[in-house]
This record gives sequence, structure tokens and C-alpha cells, in this order.
Amino acid sequence: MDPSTAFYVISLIKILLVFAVLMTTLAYLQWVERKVIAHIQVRPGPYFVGPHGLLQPLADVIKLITKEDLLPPYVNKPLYLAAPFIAVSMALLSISVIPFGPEIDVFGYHTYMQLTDLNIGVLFVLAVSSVGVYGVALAGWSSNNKYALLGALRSSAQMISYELPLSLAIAAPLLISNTLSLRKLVETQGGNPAHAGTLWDWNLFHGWQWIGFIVFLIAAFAETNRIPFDLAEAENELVAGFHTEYSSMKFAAFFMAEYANMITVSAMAVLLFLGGWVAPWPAEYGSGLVPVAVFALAGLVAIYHGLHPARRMDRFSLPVVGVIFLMIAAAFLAPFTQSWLLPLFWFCAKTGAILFAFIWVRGTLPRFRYDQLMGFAWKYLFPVAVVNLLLTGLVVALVG
Amino acid sequence: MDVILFLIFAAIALVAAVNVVVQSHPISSAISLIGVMGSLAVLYLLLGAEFIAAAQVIVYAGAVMVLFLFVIMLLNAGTEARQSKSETAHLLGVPALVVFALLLVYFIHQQPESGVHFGGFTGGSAQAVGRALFTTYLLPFEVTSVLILIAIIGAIVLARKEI
Amino acid sequence: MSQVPLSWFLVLSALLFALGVAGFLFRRNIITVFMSIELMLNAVNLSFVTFAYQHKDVSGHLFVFFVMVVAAAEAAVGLAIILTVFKNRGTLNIDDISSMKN
Amino acid sequence: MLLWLIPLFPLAGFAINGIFGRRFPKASINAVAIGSVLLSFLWVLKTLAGAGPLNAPLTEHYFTWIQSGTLSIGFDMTIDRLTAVMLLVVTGIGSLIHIYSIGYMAHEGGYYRFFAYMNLFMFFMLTLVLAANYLLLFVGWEGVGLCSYLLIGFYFDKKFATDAGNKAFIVNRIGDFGFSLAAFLIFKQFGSLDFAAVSGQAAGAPTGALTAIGLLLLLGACGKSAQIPLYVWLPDAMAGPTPVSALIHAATMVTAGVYMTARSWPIYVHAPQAMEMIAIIGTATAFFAATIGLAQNDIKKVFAYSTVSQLGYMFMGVGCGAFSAGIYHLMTHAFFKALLFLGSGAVIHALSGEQDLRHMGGLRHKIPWTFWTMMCAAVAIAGVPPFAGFWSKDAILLAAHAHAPWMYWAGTVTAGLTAFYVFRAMFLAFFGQYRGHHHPHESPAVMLAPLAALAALSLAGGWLFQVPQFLSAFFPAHEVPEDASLMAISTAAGLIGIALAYLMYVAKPALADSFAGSVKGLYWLVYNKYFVDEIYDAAVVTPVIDGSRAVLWKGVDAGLVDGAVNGVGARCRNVGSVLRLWQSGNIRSYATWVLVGGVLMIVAIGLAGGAR
Repeated sequence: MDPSTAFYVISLIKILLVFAVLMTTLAYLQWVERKVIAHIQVRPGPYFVGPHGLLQPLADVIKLITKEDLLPPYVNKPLYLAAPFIAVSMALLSISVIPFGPEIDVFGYHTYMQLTDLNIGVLFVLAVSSVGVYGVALAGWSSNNKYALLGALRSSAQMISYELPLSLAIAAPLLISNTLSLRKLVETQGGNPAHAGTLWDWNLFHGWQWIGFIVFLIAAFAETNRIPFDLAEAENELVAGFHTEYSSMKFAAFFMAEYANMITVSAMAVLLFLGGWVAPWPAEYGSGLVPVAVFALAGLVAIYHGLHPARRMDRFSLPVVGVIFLMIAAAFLAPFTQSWLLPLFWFCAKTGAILFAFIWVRGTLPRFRYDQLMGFAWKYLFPVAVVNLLLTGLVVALVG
Repeated sequence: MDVILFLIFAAIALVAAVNVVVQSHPISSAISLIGVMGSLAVLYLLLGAEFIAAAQVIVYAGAVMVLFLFVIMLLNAGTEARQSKSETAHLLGVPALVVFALLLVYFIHQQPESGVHFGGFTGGSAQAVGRALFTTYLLPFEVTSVLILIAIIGAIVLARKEI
Repeated sequence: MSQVPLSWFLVLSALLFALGVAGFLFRRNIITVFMSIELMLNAVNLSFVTFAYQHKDVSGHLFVFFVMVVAAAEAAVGLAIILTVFKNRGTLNIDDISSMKN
Repeated sequence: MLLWLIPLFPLAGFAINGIFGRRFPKASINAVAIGSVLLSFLWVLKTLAGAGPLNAPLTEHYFTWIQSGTLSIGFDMTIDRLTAVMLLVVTGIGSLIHIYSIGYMAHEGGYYRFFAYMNLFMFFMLTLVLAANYLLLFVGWEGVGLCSYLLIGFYFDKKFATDAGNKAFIVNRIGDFGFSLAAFLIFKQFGSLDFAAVSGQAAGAPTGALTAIGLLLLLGACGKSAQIPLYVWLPDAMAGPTPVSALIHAATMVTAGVYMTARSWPIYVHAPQAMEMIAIIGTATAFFAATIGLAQNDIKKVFAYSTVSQLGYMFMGVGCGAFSAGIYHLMTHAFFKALLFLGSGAVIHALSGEQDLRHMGGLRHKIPWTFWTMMCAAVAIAGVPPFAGFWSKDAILLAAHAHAPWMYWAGTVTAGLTAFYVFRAMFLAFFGQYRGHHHPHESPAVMLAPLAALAALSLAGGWLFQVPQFLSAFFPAHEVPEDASLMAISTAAGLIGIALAYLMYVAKPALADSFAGSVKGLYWLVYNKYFVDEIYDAAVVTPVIDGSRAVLWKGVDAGLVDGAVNGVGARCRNVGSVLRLWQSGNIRSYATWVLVGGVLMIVAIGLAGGAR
């Protein structure tokens, strides 16, 4: 194949791969969320569709697809139909610039574990997420329902307000790394292939950048309309907010958009502050063995429980899962797969940790009042972000 | 490739712009305007203005037009009435507008011709714009910040309940 | 032909500008009129960027940047004025807002 | 040498107190105000110590202020022997009076405002003194006038105070008009306003032009230094706080005219008629003001007329060619007249605001410090040897005798009158029985310390600072033979004046009234200050007001100007009533016209080939 054809083919493969994985993740993220919250509240969660409810997402998808697609009367039809489409496509678009790993060799072809690298990757993500507001706003307005409209106004005002501290929090690590490209961002945090870095190269550990990280996380919670900032869909006030009038797949689209946004901001947090795919310490000191140990341990625990007589219901499923885990652990030991599996593992582990924080917070915190929400953004978060940016800029100017 | 991209997005921009003018409902006009802005952002990328393209989406599409949408939703502006008090605008405006557009196009074609291809100009990166902004155009930049401050205060004063 | 003629961009800009003028002249909703102004600004921005490409000079981008900032400020104040006008007069029809005369 | 630091310190003090003083506690205001003046004084001392013998002027050029055609005026400062004397007087006496003011103003409102103005005055006065050309001098000249106006009207809630401020300002305008005309003539004649250029070229200039310049400068000096015919503002200026009277209207600002004429000696020595005019005006003012001083009952008015009279002495000296004697008297007068004013301020302070001599008396036991220090000043001004006034007055009278004997005799009589009225005031205030109703109390130490310092200067300053010797190299040689008999006569006149005052106001108090009764008409005339204010009102003020009202207001303004404006307005309305048919009040039609205009402009540019 000549290089240009190869480029198209590889890009197509990557797109399909990322899309498939992302869709699965979206579906299972919801399952994870339900499970985690259930365990926080000391109850089992989904349990009956498949072992431990593992097939629950599949069942949900089938239910949503087969449900009647209801079109309420008196809606503004084109916009009503376009809104969920805008929301979900803008949410998925950001993923295209997220790098999951370094440059790798696949069958002799060099490629990046990233769909495309833009010089203005960070700005691109911001731009796309700012357009995502329209999905919410138009959905609320076109539904011709006062709860939907109020929810949409609330949520778009909230998203615009929190975009400021978010952007300012993003700017500080950008100043340190001196680039807008997401891949270069990771390379300056120890992701340089020439010599691998450590924990201390991450932007999070540069001076007081943990403040910026916290500001970013809070603003990200608000941007994704998650608890404690989910006023747009406060069911005791606004029924279901902007998607009150939506059902079946259009409702699912908003759902997907929310979870895709969560994944995007988590990935952004990892890329900006936590060093992307970089291991906490270099592989020659044994960081490559961490995933092996993790998966092996998980597999052994699963097998032990599966063979235990008290768990009769799981006597097939758990050993199977355990064996799969052991196989994954073995895959991490193979030199052929190690080069791309290890970065992917660290990236997913970090992103997963932040996603877990999202769920954890949802299981723990109550909801803000609306004036508290706005006051918090403008009176506390925004000044802190500005001061953080100014001081960081000063230090960068003095040092660099 | 560049030509195809240009034609696609120029067509989108034109259709959307026509839509802005002919749609009777402000919301539709606003959505069409966002379409114009989005396709213009792509054209900016083609012209090597990557920072401006991103700023176009963030500022125009992401902030200014949301504001418009907000106001339209708040005022619940309906379709406009079919009545006109300005005969001048129609009698004189249409021919003047046609002449205006034709003249512009005519003069543009008087210009020496040159081609545009993607990557022909790479000086529009965030670094280049930022450097120019903080050296050559530092004073306008600072003045602009004052302007923004004035606009904020003005908007707050105007939108207060007492007036 | 792999290159787009530069004049196409300028013609597009001129047409967009003319459409903006048309919107300004023929529309009666004050918000739509305001949006027509934004359309004209965008048309001018396109020609700025095109000329920046032609001269290989980033200054054109700076002008666009400033136009954007001014447009944002203008939108904030302008929409606040529209809100006030609507509160006081209950109409958005530009033909009905002519208190400067008499 | 950093000369600019000298005026900068008070300016900084003014800025700090003027901007933040309202929020400062008094201690901070004091620290800033006194500190800035003291720093200035110390910097003067350091500058003079480092400047060497100052045989030639040292000029510093900071920047070119005005550049237009051949006119080039720099922001220059210069220092020579004359400047050195003035700097020491201004900053030294200024420091003492600032310290005194802490006590005097302690209970007044507008405390910060007072000190801010005082510091501003110091800034302008030092600029005036340090200026190296007439324009910069004029800046200081106008600036001190402004401060004088502000401080005379310090009690702006009292009408007489603001009236007095206005009067001072307006009368000074006449003098400043003369000064500016003189500056124009100087530029026309010499092509420059620098002192150095003028002094270098004066010898070759035509006498007529120099006389004109000299007379116009004299007009300016008459305004600032309160000489006939423009002296009327100074007695009224006593409406300001007493430290202001001491600093501005006795020691420093009013002597600016003397300084300026002395500074312009190259012009005057080549314009003998102008010199003669100075001498005549000085002599006349000295005598005339002294007679008015005889019959005043307000203690500050007495000293005010005394100041006018003593300024006349200085002009007499300058006019007789004894420039150094004039400056000498300027310095000694600053000592004892500042002391007299500060002392009278202490008396007024002691009596809670009483200024009328008829309600004083017998105060010498109640406020002994004030009494004894004022006594030092009184003997100094009376010309009793060997105190300060004796030396300088004697130098002037000797020069006057050499110039024209009648001036000497007029000056001697004036010396007697001076001694008489000063001691009349002293005896009325401090001897006899107390005739008032207040409970006099001695002033605080912060007021007495400056009094004591000035008393020492009044007693010893005359022979301690031999100004004529110091300035002999600066001014043209002016040798006057020593004449013991003339000295004896003038000293005797002073002693006779003291003796008469003692006789009439201490030994036989009834004598004064009977004497006043015997020359009733003359007393009445003197008591009412020869009706000069009334004459000015009738001759100048009323005609100007009436003329303005009848001709300028009714005729020119209402008829011509208003008529033209109204006519233009009416025509515009007529045209507008036609044009407004175009103004539909509809934005879209306006926009259409804008578009049409744009099309036309594009066509025009295209036709002109601009599109290429």
C-alpha cells in the first residue's frame, strides 16, 4: 500500500475501533455507575440480566430502541429532532483529538494511538463543548414545555458560567507545557519516548497546580450537569429538565451525550494534569508489572470466589471471568503487546479513577440551590482560577 | 480536495445566510447564523487561521449566539408581523443592494488572481497570534479589555430591574 | 485544479455581507436585525482572514480577533438594550420603535 | 546639584496632604508638612555648602519647556548669591512659621487644607526664586498669587475673607498684566527670556525700550509688593490666618517684587528714569503707609501698613541703586516683621481672637514670653542700634542721601513714624490696664520656640549676616561714604518716636486723645486711610461695572452675540424643518440611505481608479 492509502485505511480502522470501544464503554459506564451507587447504598443493584446484571446495558439498549418513538404535539419539529443529534455528536466529536497512547508500530506502520492531533487540540475540545450547549438549549426550547425551557435555560446558563473557570484552569497547565496540542502536552509531562518520566513530571505536581486541578474538576462536574450541579434535571422541581419531552432513542442520545462528556472531561483532566498515558514511575523500575499484578490478583480472587461453595449462583461466571483476567495479565507480559497495552492501561486507569470520582460524588453529595450554584462559580471558583492563572504565568515567565 | 471542501462549506454558508434573512422566526435565523459561523470556521482553517477558527467557534458560536438564543427564548419572540412602514427600504433598498453586491464582485475580480491551498500559510497558530497580540497590538489589546469591562457594566446597568 | 482561487473567498465574503445588509433592510424583528449585523461582521472577518493569507501576515487575524471581542461586547450591551426596550414597549418590531422622532 | 529637589519636597508635601490629608491624623499632617519644608531647608544648606563661593551663577537645564520658532524656553534653575540669600530666607523663615502654625492652627477646621496650601506656596515661592528665566519666574509669581488668594480666603465661610481674597487676586492682575507685557518686550528686545541673556545684552539695548520694560516690571512689582497705587489689597489680606500674614504677606511673597527688580538690575542700571520711578514710588509708599499706620486700632492692620511702608523702604533702596541694601532690608524685615506678626498672632491666640488694640492692655505680665520676643522685633524695626533694622535701614538711608537728600529726610521722618506706631501698638497692647474680657493665656511651646528663634535673629541678624558685603560682587558697585551724622539723625528720629509713644500711651494716656482732637480733620483722614479704597471704588470699580452692564452686556452680548447666535439658530430651524421630512424615524430607511451612500462612494472610488 502506498502511504496515502495506508493513512486512510489506518484512520478508518482507528475510527471504527474507537467508536466501538466508546459505545461499549458508554453502555457499561452506566452499569458501573448503577452498581457503585448501589453498593454505596448497601444494595446489590442490577442483578438479574446476566450474571451480576452484566447484560443489563444490552437489555436497556434493546428496550430503548424498541420503545415507541413518541413525537409530542406542538413541538418545533426540526429543532426537536436536531437537538439530541447535536448533543450526542458534539459529545463524541471531542474524543477524536484525545490521545490514548504514544506512537506505535502496527504491522510495520507507524501510527499514533489517537484519531488526529490538532495544533489547537485543547481549543478544539473547548469549542466543541461550547457548541454542545445548543443541544440542551434547543431541546428545552423546542419541546414547548415550561419545565423543559426552564431546565434548558438553567443548564445552559450554568454551562456558560462554568466554562470560564474551566478554561482558566486549563490555561495554567498549558502555560507550563507551552503547547495546545494534546499529544505534546503529554510529552512534556514525561511522555517523551526518548526518556520516560515519573510522577513528578505531571502538571499536577508542579507547585500549586493541584489547586487548578480541583478547580478544573469542580467546573467539569458542572459542565457535565452532574450532581451536585444537576439542577437542569432536578426531578423534584423540573420533572426531568430539558429532556422531559424526549423518549426512546432520542432520550438515549442525551444519556449517551452526558456519559460521553464525562469521559471527555475525565480524559482531559488526565491529559492536562495527570500525565496522560505516562506511568507513575519508569518501566525499568517495574511499573510494567503493576497491571500484571492487578489483573492476576483479580483473576485469582474471582476464581477463588467462584469455587467457593457459598456462591453457587456464580459457579460458572466467576471462574470464567477469572480466567479472562489471568489471560489479560499474561498479555501484559508479552513484549509484542506491551508497547501499546501499558500506556493504554495507565491512561484508562487514570481516566477510570476520575470517572469513579464522578460516580462517588453522585452517591454522596446533595444538590446545590440555583443561586448557590451561580454564586459559587462567579464568587469563588472564578477568582481562584484567575489568581492561579496569574501566579502560574508569573512563575513561568520568571523561570522560563 | 481543497476545492471540494471550499465548495461544500461555502454552499452551507450561503444557504444558511439566505436562511438567516428569509426565515420568519428569530430562532431559525439564529440557528442558521450558527451554521454560517461554523462553516466560516472551517474556511478559516483552510486559510491557515487555526486560532481564529477555534476562537470563532468558542466566541461567536459558543458565547454570542447562545446569548442571542437566550434573549429570544426569554422574550419568547414569535414570527414577525407582515406589515411594513418603510417604503424606502423596499423601493430604494433592493436596487441599491443589487448594485452594491455586483460592484463588490466586480472589483474583487479586478484583483490579481492567486490560489489558496491548505497549508499555504502557517502563520496563524496560537503562538503567532499571541506574539503579535502582546507586542505590536498590545495597546489595542489593553484598550479592548477596558471596552469589555465597560460592556459588562453597561449590560448590568441596562438589565437591572429598576429601569 | 487543486487550489481554490482567492477571489472565491472574497466573493463569498461580499455575498454574505450583501445578505447581511438585506437582512438589516428588510427584516422587522430587532433581534434578527441585530443578527444581520453579526452576519456582516462575519463576512468582513472572512475577507480579513483571506487577505491575511494573501499577504502571509498574521495582522489580519488580529483584526478578526478584535472584531470578535467588539462583537461580543456589542452583543452583551445590545441585547441588554433590546431587553429593556421590550420591557418598556412590549414590542420587538423595529418599525414601532421610533421615539427619537417626536 | 539637584536644585529641583528644593521645590520638589514641598510639592510632594502638598500632594500627600492635599490628597490624603483628609484621612490623616494631625500628627501625620504635621510630619509631612513640616518635614517637607525642613528637608527643603536642609537641602538648601547642603546645596549652598557644596556650591563654593558662587561667584558665577550655576544653572541647571532640565528640559526644553516651550519650543516655538526662535522662542526657546527651558525649564532651567539657577543659583547665585542673590538666590542663596532668598533661599535661606524663604526656607528658614518658612520652616519656623510652619512649626508655629502647628500651635496656632491646632483648633481650626481645614487643618490639612491649610498645610497643603502652605506647602504649595513654598513650592511656588522656591520656583520663583530658583527660576533662570522670566517665564519660569512668572510661573512661581502666579503660583504664589494663587496660594495667597487661597489662604486669604481660607475662612471661606466668612464673606470679608473671600472678598479680601478676590481683591488681592484682582489687584494683582493689574500688576501681572504689566509683568507679562514686560516679558513680551524682553523677548522682542533680547530674543530670549533667560536672565543670563538679558544681563549680557542689556548694555547695548536702546534706553527707551529698557525704560519701558523697567516701568512695566515695576508695575508688576507694585502689584505683588503692595506699592502705590496697588497697595490696597495687602491690608485686607490680613483676613487670612496670622501665620499666612507672617509668611506670605510679610516675609516672603510680598518681597518677590523687590527680588524681581533686584534680579533685573541689568535693565534698570541702563534705564535711569525707571530707577528714579522706583525710588519715588518707594519713598512715597513708605511715608504714606506709615501715616496710615499711626491711627489703626486693629493690631494686624498696624503691622500690615507697616509692611507696606517697609516694602517702600526696600524699593527706595533699590531705586537709589543700592540693590544690596534693598535685599539686606528684605532679609532683616523678614526677621522682625515675621516675628511681629507671629507675636501678634500669639496675642490674638491668647485673647481668643481679639484683634482690637483698644481691648488689650497690660498683657506684659500675663504673656511675658510673647511680650519680650515682640519687644525685640519692635526695637529692631524702630532702628535702635545695633539691632537688625538699624543696619539695613541705615544702609538704605545712606544710599538715599547720596541719591537725593529729600528722600533721606522723608525716610528719616518715616523711621520716626515707624518707631512711633510700632511702640504705640506695643504700649497699647502690653502696658496699662487690661481692657478686655478674656482670660489671656500664654501660647504653647511650639509657638514660642519660633518666636524665640526669630527674636534672636531680629536682635543679632543684622550684623551677623552682612548681606551687602556678600552681594557686593553680584550687584554693580555702589560706594556710599559712611556718614556718622546721618546715622545719628535717623537713629534719633526712631528714639524720638519711641519716646513720643511712651509719653502719649503710657505716661499720659489722655494726651493721645487730646492730640487727636486738636487735629481732628487730619486724624479723620488718616483714620479712614485717606479714603483710597473709596476713591478707587468711585474712579475705577463703579465705572467698570456700569460700563460692563450697559455696553458689554446689554449692547454687545445681548444685542450682537445673542442676536447672531439666535439668528443662526433660527435659520437652522428653517432649513431643518425642510430637511426633517427626510427623517422618517425609521431605522431601516436610514440604513437604506447609508447603503445608497456606500454604493455611491464605491462608484466614486472606482471611477477615481482607487480599486487598483
